[in-house]
Amino acid sequence: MIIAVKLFAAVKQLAGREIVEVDIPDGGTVHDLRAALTQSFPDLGKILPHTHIAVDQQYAAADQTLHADSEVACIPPVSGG
Amino acid sequence: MIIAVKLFAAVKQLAGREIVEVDIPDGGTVHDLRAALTQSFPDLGKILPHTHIAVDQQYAAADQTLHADSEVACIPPVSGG
Amino acid sequence: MIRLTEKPIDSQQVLAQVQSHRAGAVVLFLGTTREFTGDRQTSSLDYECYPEMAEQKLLELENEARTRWEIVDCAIVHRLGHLELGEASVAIAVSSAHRQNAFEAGQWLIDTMKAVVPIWKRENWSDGTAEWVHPGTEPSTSKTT
Amino acid sequence: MIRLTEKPIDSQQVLAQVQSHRAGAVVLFLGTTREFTGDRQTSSLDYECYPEMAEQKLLELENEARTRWEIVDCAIVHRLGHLELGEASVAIAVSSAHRQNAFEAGQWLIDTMKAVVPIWKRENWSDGTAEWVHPGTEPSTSKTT
Repeated sequence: MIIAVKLFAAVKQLAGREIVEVDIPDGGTVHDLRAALTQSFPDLGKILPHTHIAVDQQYAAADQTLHADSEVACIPPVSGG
Repeated sequence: MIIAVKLFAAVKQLAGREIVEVDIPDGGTVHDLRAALTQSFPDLGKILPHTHIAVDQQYAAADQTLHADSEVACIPPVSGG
Repeated sequence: MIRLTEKPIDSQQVLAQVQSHRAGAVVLFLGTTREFTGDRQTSSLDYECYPEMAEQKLLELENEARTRWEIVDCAIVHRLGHLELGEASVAIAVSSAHRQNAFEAGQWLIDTMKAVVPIWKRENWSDGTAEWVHPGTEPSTSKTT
Repeated sequence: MIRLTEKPIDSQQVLAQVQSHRAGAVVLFLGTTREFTGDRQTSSLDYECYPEMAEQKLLELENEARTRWEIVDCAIVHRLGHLELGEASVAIAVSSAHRQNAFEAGQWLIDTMKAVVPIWKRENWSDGTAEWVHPGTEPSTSKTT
């Protein structure tokens, strides 16, 4: 299934866009999504290990299952305040 | 020597005035002043043990010596803020 | 900056006093007139002070805060006289490069101020009585003047 | 009350939001744009966020603060977009009957917000470079757009 991933800040800057799409197996997990991101977007290689993945606006664990309609975002270390 | 003592809040209210005068021996201390206040103003008897004496705008220890020109105040427990 | 004033405290002005391009954090504390203390209802407050000593003590507190914490600036304003419900009796603002110092200094300033600065509060209760507040002593309630 | 806004933060309004006759204490925290970080000089900042999740997280923080401390009211406002030096990026106000709760909740809110809410700061340095701030990662400086 195709998952759209929202990007922010340096991640968005490195990727050159606000959303990227990756293809993972149906029933795939956050772990699978990370692997697909790393493979498809080598420019993000250095920062990806520092990011969290949010699913439906909550930080997600590696074993969380994704669905075609999941809202997915890549969250680099935050610096608000 | 005559020492004028500034009073505040409940102490002033109990004494019915802003300043009282007490007579203590030349070279007398804060301790002597307390004794004189207690004796001369029985209305203050209950609150005096809770008060501090300030001399020249600083909290004073019991053995501090007073002078005729010392600025003396009786400071009940504070409640600013 | 320290100030004793009979006029309402302008918290915006107190904040402006400490803001700086060197500061990344500002902490403002406001003490406001609370309506209920347990079951008792306050209708208003009066504050009085020993002015020369209160100013002296507030200056000492400001100086000690500047010694103990890395702060950029500090302002302490205490209101005197008659206060209605909701009005601020005290405003303390501290600015610092990093927020921990502003929080710690602000909390220390209000805690220490309440312990040592010769300022007194009179509660004017809604039942028509009034009493000077002297923590640790028995209340001396009297009819409001 | 939580709010994300592109407009300058009106700290007076944030204070008014939490003031109450039930409160004896108000603590306001302002995060302001600092000019120097070590030797490096900032000329301005830009903030961006993941809006839906940032609002969600801020609401969770407000609710958790209300659970953990006895507070009367709470307001969190974060600025987005372009900020000049000295402008406030965040304002957090907490009111409570007794001051300890307002101080603790205020400090916890800013500490936790900085750790978990998806908002990011870009430093626009005075040398013309800019970089997104991602604590724990190597800086990715680039020419300002």
